[in-house]
Amino acid sequence: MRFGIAVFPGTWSDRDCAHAVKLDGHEAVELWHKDRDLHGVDCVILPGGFSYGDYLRTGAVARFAPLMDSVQEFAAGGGLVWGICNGFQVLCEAHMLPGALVRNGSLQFRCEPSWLRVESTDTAYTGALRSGQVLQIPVSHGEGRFVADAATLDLLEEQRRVVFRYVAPDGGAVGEASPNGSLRDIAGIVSEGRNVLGMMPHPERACEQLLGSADGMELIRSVAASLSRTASFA
Amino acid sequence: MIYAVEVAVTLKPVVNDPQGLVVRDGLRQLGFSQVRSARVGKVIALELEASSDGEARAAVVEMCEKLLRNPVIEDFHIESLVAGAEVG
Amino acid sequence: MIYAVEVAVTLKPVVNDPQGLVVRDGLRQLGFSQVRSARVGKVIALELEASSDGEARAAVVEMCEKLLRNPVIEDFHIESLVAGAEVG
Amino acid sequence: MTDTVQVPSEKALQEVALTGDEYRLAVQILGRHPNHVELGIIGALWSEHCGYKTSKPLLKRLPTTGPRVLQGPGENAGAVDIGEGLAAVFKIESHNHPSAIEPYQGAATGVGGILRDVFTMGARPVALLDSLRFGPLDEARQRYLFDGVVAGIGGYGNCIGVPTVGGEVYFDESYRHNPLVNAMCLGIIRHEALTRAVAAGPGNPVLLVGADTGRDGIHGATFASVELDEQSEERRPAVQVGNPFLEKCLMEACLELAGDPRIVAMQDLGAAGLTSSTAELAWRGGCGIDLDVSKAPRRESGMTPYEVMLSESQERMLLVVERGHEQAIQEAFAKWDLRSDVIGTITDTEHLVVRDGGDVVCDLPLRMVIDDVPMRHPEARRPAELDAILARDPLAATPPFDAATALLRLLGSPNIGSRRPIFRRYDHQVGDDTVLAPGGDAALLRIKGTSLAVAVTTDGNGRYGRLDPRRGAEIAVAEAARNVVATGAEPLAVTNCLNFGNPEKPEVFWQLSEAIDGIAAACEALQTPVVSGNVSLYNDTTGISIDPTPVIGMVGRLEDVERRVGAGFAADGDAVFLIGPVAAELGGSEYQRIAHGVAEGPPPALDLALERRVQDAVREAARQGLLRSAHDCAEGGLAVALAESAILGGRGVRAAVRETEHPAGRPPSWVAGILFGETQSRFLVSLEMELKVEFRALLDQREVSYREIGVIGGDRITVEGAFDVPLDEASAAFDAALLDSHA
Ligand SMILES: Nc1ncnc2c1ncn2[C@@H]1O[C@H](COP(=O)(O)OP(=O)(O)O)[C@@H](O)[C@H]1O
Ligand SMILES: [Mg+2]
Repeated sequence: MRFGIAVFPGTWSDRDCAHAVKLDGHEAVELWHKDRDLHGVDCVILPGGFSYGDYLRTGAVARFAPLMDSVQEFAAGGGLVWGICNGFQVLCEAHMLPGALVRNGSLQFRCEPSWLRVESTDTAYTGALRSGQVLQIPVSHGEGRFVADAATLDLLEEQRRVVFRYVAPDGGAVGEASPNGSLRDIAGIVSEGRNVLGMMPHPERACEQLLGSADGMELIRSVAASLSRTASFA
Repeated sequence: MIYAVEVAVTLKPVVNDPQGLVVRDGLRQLGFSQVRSARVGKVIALELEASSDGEARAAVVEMCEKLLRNPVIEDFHIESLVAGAEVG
Repeated sequence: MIYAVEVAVTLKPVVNDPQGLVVRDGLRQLGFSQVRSARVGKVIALELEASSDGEARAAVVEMCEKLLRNPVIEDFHIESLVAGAEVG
Repeated sequence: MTDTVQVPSEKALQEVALTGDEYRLAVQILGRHPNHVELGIIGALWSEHCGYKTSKPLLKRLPTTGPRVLQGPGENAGAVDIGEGLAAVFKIESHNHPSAIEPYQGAATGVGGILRDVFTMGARPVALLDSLRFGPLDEARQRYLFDGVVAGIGGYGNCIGVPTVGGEVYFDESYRHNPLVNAMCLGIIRHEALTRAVAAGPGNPVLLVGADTGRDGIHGATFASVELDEQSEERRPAVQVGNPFLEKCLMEACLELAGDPRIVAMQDLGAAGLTSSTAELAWRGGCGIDLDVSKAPRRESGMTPYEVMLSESQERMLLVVERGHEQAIQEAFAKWDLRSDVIGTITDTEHLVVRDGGDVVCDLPLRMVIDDVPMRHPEARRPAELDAILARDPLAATPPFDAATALLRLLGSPNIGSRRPIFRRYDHQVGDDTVLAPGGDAALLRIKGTSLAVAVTTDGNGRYGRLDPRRGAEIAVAEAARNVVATGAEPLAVTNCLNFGNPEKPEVFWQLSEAIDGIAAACEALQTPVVSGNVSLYNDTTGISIDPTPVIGMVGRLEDVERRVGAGFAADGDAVFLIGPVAAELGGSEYQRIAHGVAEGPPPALDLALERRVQDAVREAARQGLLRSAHDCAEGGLAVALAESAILGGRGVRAAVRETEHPAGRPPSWVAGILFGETQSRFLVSLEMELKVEFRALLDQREVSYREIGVIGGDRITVEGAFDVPLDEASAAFDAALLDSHA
């Protein structure tokens, strides 16, 4: 599979994402923010970082990059667009996903393990996972508190578009231990078409036991599996 | 002309503002018990060229709609707009 | 009375403002070529009790001196001060 | 003749931190009076900060060579060979004075500065560490400084995407008016891509890249070379706001160019801005340089040549480029939306010539401003009161509380308790290499595509230094090495940051001299040469000096990352061994501070030969895969090391130490001394029962003393006859130590 990895000024998990997908035998293609060419990739990753320093608002400026026009088209055509951390923030700013990501409730940056319960396996990113499965994947952000109005939140729940929720290691409610105070403990959501995923935690940091967890690799495998399925139908 | 414009971008009342709470409590701890509430937003000071107040105002509103505020969580209002020196 | 006060806390003019640079360039990229400069500061909206404009103003100035602004790099000015409802 | 020279006013000289004699010397060398711009430049380059005029003679005593050293002191950072054609590039630097005035920006720009030192060498920064000192946290201002500094370090490091994997923090009265903020950066590079800051080729253009130049930190260099006083308030414009986003772009652009033959030299702009960067770059290559300040882009209008030359605006780099290729290089920077301007050319005149458009505003011989820095040789005097302090017997005091209480107090001490409230605010993982994260001993980073890993740590203990600066410095080196060895890695080399008071005081100069001798002795013994460092003097406020605080940053190499060892107990039923001596030494210990509020009596003894044997034995045991955990004994001694390994591993332990069992006839603090004394050259390790025989044989053969002291398991931390505390109670105390301190 070919994973396209966007690079905006200030992006920093591009190299980690490339490393992770290569570990699973895939190709990583850099997508420079000034280009519109997606080089025929199967899945676009908008990686973590501080695009444009996250000045003004996280993701606010990156959203206008020429590359994002192509990414929007790609998504409109059903292409897989995977926003991680800053990438999630960009997707919300671009209105490709609802809601917004604001300053952590603690007002502090948080880099620590987080535990995610898989809420929906009906996406290309979670197809190979069990619903209710708990993944250990680290967070690293200062502005990851997901907010949206009640109607939007209800709609997300109703359409089963909440893909990951922060939980305690045992799968119970996370409560005070939430890394950011997200409404309804939301850690990741998908678009209505279920092809655009935004998540704050960093799966690319959890692809090797050497680094403490390999749970993130399950997501990459899911994507690869679903892509080969669609390919075989095509 | 060069206009100096200040626009305030603030969190919508429904979005809770932990930073504001910290400021409020900090002030109360310092003895400012008269403080009822505090909310923290951004103020953006712009210098731009425009030929009239109306043109300057319209431009700034458009900037807010396009970039300066996120309509999902933020409101904005123009704090001040003053015409300065001719363009040199 | 309850006063609603908005105070802007901004970087001193001589201080480097990285955020402002990104905002300026971002606006220009969006076609707002008329933008000469942009600087980003904080605006703090306070609700406080006071019996007169003077008292409210004095209190807010003191709050700025004590907590709200960092005198090393920031200035402040009161954007607006309005008397609201009686204290209920 | 010279004494008849007309000297400018006190004030004029003070502004450039020169003495009347130094001014006369300048006139003598020049054969004329320097003009305003030249005087500013001389003042900056002859300052302690740039010219090391007090410390240079002492620094010559440090060992700086070794088989693995690729670059010793004198460049932007040091470099050592770590195998596979790779080099570790690293340096530590202080930002104490700026952080005292504006903690967030002071710390942030400190991180920005040390990062530039490393990527200027062409190396990709892979790790940051921060070594911090503050006054006691019960004072609101100290909490403000602590929180601001931690936020600033995270603010810069997190944004630029270099993990902050380690550091240290201590709180002591000595730093109440002079907090210390030292930042270390480690980079990795292929040997052949190492880039030097040595100008060459007269006629080659000089490029200034990055941020516009503003009136930032003018006289920052001289500012760092004088005591803080009330007037520091007026110097506040010296505070700068860093731009990690711009630096990220600058870093990526420079790394894309590293090793490019069209790049002759790279040099970052740090203290004294254009002045020191241009002068040092040219002089290292025996060249001259001719620049036109009117070509430097400005952030503010009306800046004078003086201001442009002395501005310390951040996020700027200087490059010397092969003539004819400047345009291609400028395009490489434009890709990252970075501005670059040709501001001058390399010459063969050995002069620093500065023009402002048409007119020459400065023409100084480089030898004068760099080699002819007037050295200061202050008098050194051992503090008179020291003998009395050292003569006191720490064991004579009657313990105010029992051992269990002491243990919990120590675990809850801000100087010992969990640093998680700090390092969870730092991205310590980005890069996907952090194998041993902060919270144990040294951090360990794997190197992708190899089996290698690098260990990195910082250490220093001002209280030992107060009692004995030489031994304090030796211990700092030894402990840093111990932290590296505890991961299984081999200590390779050292960077150091010398934080001291005003060297014009004989006692302070004595401390500095002693400490440097201590570092030299320990680095010799452990064969870890010093490859880079930084000196921060004048950490005095209204006459009070900080404790002598040499901070050692050490880098080690682990051949096989699979052989790494963690600090936490790994499995129930494993045997726990103490390796190294057992003694009752409480002088300068954290226990002494908590129990009696003093630091007196001799600091722990250190036998460097023994230290070496112990470290080699532990490393060999790790290499053979015998160890399941290893932790050095540091602050809080044996008992705290035991508790830390238990807490980190989430497992109880039951141990016995016979010296604690029959205290009859011993001095009152004997048991406390055995349990909490900070005796050096010790590790606490655990291993599978089946491996004990093999392990003992290894230690016997290496003539290292050891003893089996207990077994892992249960939910209590027990030393028979001394204390027996529930694991969760100990964890709670440990975790809470820094929690309610805002950080
Ligand atoms: N200021 C800090 N920033 C980041 N990590 C820190 C800091 N202070 C301590 N640490 C980490 O916490 C752990 C314990 O620190 P410390 O008690 O100084 O260890 P040691 O005594 O073994 O040197 C180490 O991993 C260290 O890197
Ligand atoms: Mg240690």
